[in-house]
Amino acid sequence: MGLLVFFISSFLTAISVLIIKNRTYIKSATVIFALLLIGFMLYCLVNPDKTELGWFTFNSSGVLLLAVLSLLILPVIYHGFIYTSDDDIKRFSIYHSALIALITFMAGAYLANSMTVLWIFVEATTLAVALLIYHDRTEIALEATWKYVFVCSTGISIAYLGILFLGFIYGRQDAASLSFDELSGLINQTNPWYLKIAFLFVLVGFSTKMGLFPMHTITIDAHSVAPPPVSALISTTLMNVGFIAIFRVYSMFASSAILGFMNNMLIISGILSLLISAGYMLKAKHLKRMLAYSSLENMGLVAIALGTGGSGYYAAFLLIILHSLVKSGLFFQMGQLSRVLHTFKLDETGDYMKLYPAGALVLISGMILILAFPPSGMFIAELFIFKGLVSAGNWVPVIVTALLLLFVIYALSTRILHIAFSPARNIPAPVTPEKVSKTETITQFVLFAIVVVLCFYQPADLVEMINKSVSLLPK
Amino acid sequence: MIVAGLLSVILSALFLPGIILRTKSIASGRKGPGIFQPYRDIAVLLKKDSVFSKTTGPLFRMAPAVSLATVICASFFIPLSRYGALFSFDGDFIFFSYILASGKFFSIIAALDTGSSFEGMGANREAFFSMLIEPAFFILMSTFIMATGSTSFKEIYENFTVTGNHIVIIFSIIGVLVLLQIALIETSRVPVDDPKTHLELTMIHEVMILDNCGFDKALIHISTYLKMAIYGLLIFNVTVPYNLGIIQQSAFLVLTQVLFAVTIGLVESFRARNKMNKNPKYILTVSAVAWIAFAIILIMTK
Amino acid sequence: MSDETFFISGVFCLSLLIFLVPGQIKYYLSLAILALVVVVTSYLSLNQIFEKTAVQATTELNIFPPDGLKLIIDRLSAFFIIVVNITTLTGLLYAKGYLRPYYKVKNDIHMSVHYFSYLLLYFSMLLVVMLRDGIPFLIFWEIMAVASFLLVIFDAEDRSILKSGIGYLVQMHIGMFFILAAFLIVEKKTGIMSFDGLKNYFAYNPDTFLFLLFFIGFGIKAGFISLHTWLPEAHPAAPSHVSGVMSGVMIKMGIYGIIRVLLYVQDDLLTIGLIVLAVSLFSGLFGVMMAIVQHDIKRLLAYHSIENIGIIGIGIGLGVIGLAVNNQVLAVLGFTGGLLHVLNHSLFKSLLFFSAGSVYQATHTRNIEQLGGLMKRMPWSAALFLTGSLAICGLPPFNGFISEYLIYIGMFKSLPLSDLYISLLLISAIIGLSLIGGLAIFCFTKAFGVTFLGEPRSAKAGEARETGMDMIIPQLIPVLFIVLIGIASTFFVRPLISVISDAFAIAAVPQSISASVSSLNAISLSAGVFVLISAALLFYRYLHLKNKKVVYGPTWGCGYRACTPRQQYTSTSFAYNYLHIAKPLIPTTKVMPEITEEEIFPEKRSFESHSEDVFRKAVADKPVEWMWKMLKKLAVMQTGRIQDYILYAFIFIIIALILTYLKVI
Amino acid sequence: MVNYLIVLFALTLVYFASTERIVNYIRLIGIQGLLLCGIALFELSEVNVLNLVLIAAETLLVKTFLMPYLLYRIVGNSGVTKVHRLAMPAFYTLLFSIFALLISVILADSMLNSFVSIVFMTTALFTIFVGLLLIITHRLIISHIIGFMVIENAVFLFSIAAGNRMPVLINIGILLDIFAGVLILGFFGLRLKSHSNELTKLKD
Repeated sequence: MGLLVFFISSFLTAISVLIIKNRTYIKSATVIFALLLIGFMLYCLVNPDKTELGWFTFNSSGVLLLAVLSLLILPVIYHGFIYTSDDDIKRFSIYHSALIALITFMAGAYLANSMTVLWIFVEATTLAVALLIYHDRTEIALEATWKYVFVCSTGISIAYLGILFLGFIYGRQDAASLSFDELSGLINQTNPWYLKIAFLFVLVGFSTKMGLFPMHTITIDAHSVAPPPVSALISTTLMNVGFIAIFRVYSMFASSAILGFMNNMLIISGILSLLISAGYMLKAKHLKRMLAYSSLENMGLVAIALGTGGSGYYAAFLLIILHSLVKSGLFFQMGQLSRVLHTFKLDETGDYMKLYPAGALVLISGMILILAFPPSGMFIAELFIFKGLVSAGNWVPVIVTALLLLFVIYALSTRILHIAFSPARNIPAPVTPEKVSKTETITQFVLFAIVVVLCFYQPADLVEMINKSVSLLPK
Repeated sequence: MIVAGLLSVILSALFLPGIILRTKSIASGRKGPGIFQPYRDIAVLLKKDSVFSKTTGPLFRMAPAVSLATVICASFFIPLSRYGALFSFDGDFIFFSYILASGKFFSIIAALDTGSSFEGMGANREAFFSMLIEPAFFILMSTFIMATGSTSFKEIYENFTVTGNHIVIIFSIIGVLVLLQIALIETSRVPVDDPKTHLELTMIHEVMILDNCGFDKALIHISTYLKMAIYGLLIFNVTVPYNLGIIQQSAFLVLTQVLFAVTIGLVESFRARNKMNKNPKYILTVSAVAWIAFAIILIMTK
Repeated sequence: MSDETFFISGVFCLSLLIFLVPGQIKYYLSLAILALVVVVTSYLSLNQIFEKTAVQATTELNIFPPDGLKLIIDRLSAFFIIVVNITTLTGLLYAKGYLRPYYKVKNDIHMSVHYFSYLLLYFSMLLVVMLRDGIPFLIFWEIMAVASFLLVIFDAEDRSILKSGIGYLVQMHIGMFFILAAFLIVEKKTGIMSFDGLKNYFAYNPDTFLFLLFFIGFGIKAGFISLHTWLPEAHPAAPSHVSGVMSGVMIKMGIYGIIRVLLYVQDDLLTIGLIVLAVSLFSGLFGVMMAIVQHDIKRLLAYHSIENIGIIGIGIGLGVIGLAVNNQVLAVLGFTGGLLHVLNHSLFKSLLFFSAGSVYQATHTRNIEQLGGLMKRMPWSAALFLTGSLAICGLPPFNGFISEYLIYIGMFKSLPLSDLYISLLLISAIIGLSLIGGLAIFCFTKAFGVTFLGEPRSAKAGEARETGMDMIIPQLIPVLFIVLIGIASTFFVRPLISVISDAFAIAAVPQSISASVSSLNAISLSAGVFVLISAALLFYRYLHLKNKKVVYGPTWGCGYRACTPRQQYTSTSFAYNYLHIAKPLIPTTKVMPEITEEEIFPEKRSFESHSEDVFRKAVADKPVEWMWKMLKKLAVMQTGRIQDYILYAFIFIIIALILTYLKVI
Repeated sequence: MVNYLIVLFALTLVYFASTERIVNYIRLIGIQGLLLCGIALFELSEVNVLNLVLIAAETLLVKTFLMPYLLYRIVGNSGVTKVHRLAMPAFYTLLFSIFALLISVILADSMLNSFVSIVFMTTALFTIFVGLLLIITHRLIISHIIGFMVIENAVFLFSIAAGNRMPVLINIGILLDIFAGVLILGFFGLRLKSHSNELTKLKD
């Protein structure tokens, strides 16, 4: 019942925001929608594993990612207001309606319990995000949107093929959709080669959304062009949608014979995305593209975590949650940085500590947290990944991942510290930095504080929720 | 009879420089001055006023006194064969060599304080060569320890004389040889450094004390003579036969010290100074000889 | 909430307050917090060493009781806590004067980040020493690296400091990976991820491989020879009070880790002892040989830390060999010498870095070729640097000699007792240690002489003024301890022997050890006598020269009237003849444009020579450059054309299908 | 009867690889829509009538008439007739499509599952690979859209195979057309020039 209310009210707000062209109304409607989402999330928390409207169950993995989304929604909206404050009313309303639509579709994707419903919501998010990426109406934004929509649709149709393969196994008349629990029962009689192809298509298809190796390229472009709050959403919650899709299929096939194949594929694509992100970070020249590559690197780590099994599953979820918090904090900071330095090009930026010290402090602490140095919980996640890899005894991924992580640390810290401390190399035109108030960094510090606390003290119910969502996977 | 070691050091310090001077002048056909001529020079120096360079600071004035103190302190550890030294404890030769090293440290800094390139050159050579000679002394001491099983000067020389078998003879010869070389290098005599040269570029120790005058120069001379006496006494302890009473031993002491002084004088008269870049090789040979001694004892006893 | 949890969380919130407090008050707040924690932890550790006589007794504190941090202080960690407390307190006291000129340049947040990370470094060092189980240990081990990284890049406006800081961070991370891998292997075999798990791991599995992993991990932090590449970069870059604390104390955490692992090693001790001894001998020799050719005073001191780590390693290696051939004398004396050198080195190295810092603040240059004649202008800093260099060379009246003496006497006493191979080991250690002593004297006479004595070689050195008293007085604390350990060494050595016997469970302290302890009294006596004699001589000299006429003139220049300060011996010339024999190990390149024949009036020429570190090039620079190039070549996927993006997916599917078809994946 | 239609469908795919004029592409897309409608009508016997009517309407109206009409309009106002000369010469694309047929035959045979007839499986896989090849080997955006439509037809063909038992899948297949529509509208709305190949500024 709660889900129906949520969908209808979000649909209405989206339409009303589009039609009523008055700024204060749109702002208040979006804020109300945010509170609605948080209320809905609490509703899901209250009654776990309840199936509503047939195709949606509140299982713990979905609700966990929904909790992350509801945690991020208020800062996204707040920074969205600041970013779009000087836009004309038409673009303002399109921006906010697309934002509401995107968030609802993501919530739907998290909670879907059948592959087809999940696929529909993923397709819907692509359309919603396309509008948001094109917000700036510049030539490059157009190119990025076109590429994003085109490659995402091709990717999703490949993913749909994988789903069709599942459909064939299913073969019974009455079931309206492929819900996971019935499917997993049937899985293990079919011949494994067939399942491998199905998983391969799903992995390649959804890698566009999750930003994993084969089709990660367009998410990089989307990040560097979209407005900061939107790229915060893309690089965190949208990638979680891709993760949840692959995770659903993975957990379905986990009991079948192809578990080894799936682990190897995930580790290979994880290591390849680490390799690509390390290579590009070493020669990155644009700050937001560098952050996008760091998301690619973290998603590679998540894939390796999923592929290691054992303590890796717990690490995958922990890494996903913490990465969403830290990366969105950093992207909010990009908004303020563009207003102070007016450019993202690395050799034109510098002396950030002198111009805007609070922002520089956010940048440095964000760097320390994203690179998984201990005060950040991601260190625990990486520790569990290595623990899984070592107990599984495959040493090659351990050495390769450690090596690539070192290069990533070197590249990211040189560039971010260059921006914070050393003077800019060549400033094309002396531009007066806009005075940004310190209060804007509060959201980022709150998010970073959560990540630091999670490093030392994991609350019992969070741990229990993660364990529940990985309970059906083999130990 | 604890003071015996110290007394013998002072006594030999009084005679050694004079005898060396006398042997050198006789070898070169001159009659040579009295035995106590060096000390008469010191007396003259003590009466003189002092001239200091503007660039030198308080350290330059303090260094000669401290280096003399180190040598005096080092002489407390030297035993007269069986009759004990003033201080003796396990590993006192470590304290002995490190206290001499701190004396060198102060003299080197004092040389650098004057700011003249000659003194800098002397300081550099002194530091470099004393660094190379350090291992030789320690290897020699470890051979004695392997032979006698105890780790302080007094006990080494007590047990040393007692064994009296053929091993002891080998070690006393090698000991004399190595200690003689170390003495020549430490007191900056001919093979490594020539006290009588006038060309600052070739000096090592002499050039470091160019700028000292009067009282300080006297202190430095006294400390060199004392250091020579210390090494003389070490050589004596190695060679003395074990069954002699106190009187025979003191006579034997006088004999060895005179012989030691004469050898230094003869070496200085008939041997030229090494070329400066040949010195490191020469000093390393001393350590090599000590190392051979250690190898022998190792094979014999183990 | 138990009082420990209340204390720790209270201290942490207080240190967070630094960000909100303006200007100079930040300093006083952090000083108050630091002093509070120093008092509490020193009380705990002192009572652990002296009162707790029961064997293997430990004080336990647990923070956030149910499953929070479990801190265990046994005698070994108590000793290291005291070492950490002394130097960090002096560092912060010294920082008051050193950081004053920075208040004008740096803004508020930058200063609070600096003070906060200083406190964070201090807390993490304490916790690293007290923690036993794996994950919290690794967390605080890395927080220590991050905090020291933030301190190193304090004046990050200069790009080279940023570069060496980041290089430092990456190498610390490599060290952490080694320790993590070692812990994970232990956890895989025994199920417990902590130091106690080591006990039953070593019982059933071969020890050397796992010890090697730990040794490399901790060795990178300690700075053993081929793992030292970060040390000569990070220390000169850091502000002096930080580099004093880092090289004085933070390096010792690596030594603490190695000793902690050694406690649990049961079999093939001999090979482990051999490895530790060989590596430390080589780091000692190579460290001091590299230190001699340095021009930058802080790089010289950094390389010298490698040498002293080598001496500590020699002590530990001998201790392990003693345990292996159960020669109690060698074991106890070796470990005690090593541990005492840990305390000594933290004292005189931080003293040297602080006085070098005051020289830097007065002259704004660290290149000793441009300094000289500072003794007359900065008498206090010169005196402090002199005491530091006397102590570091191990010369008698000071503490350096005591720890070297203990290591020496351990070796000499066990020479006659041990068999052929052990004696060969011992004699090589003796030769190595004596060479290190000689080289140290060579290096520090050069450093002190060229920097403080003679004429000032540049205008900067000419106008140097003595730093304020608030920088001199904190440096007197280490001087006090140096003299105290030098003179009254038994008060420090006896508790250390109890620390060792408690840690390594060597029950009966044999008679020959108590003999060498009594010889320590004799050493103090003779050191006192030496001081008395020199005082008497100086007094007599004063009396003697009182009524004599004193004339001042120029230094003797063989009659050459126009002597200039440039004719003085510089550090390159001082190390010139040494370089001839050290040529293979230290390649020096000379840059001197030679004069061609047709140049009748050759114009002004300059000569400069610099030597690089063979190990840095082999271990760090070459592999990193190769991988860097290879990675850059790989990054070609972002071509901007849509068809390429689809091509990657197509190829990925095809290859995956083929591989699965051939059963490869 | 269905097998003949599918073979015809495969034939149109081969022509895709061999032509160079965009007009032929558009005509082939129309024919494929028609064939799909035929296959759907013959294959889906058990599906209820309303669903069948919807599918027929969709394939006939949208795929055979609306989409080609829109594509003609785009080609008309942008004036591009031949495929960009830099695209891979037709000879090689033909070779690749033959190779793609070989792979899809081996793949379909190795899957040996009893749910889908072998003919459906091979042609569907063949269409996917040809669709991907169309996108990979051409530089023009218009040919990218056509490649995407071919993939969409392949997906539709697959869903027909599963249609008897799972009619829902077909309706979802149709959803994909919305994407194609969006792409084309995007084309019109944002005044993208079809011959523009300078969509390559965003690169590292």
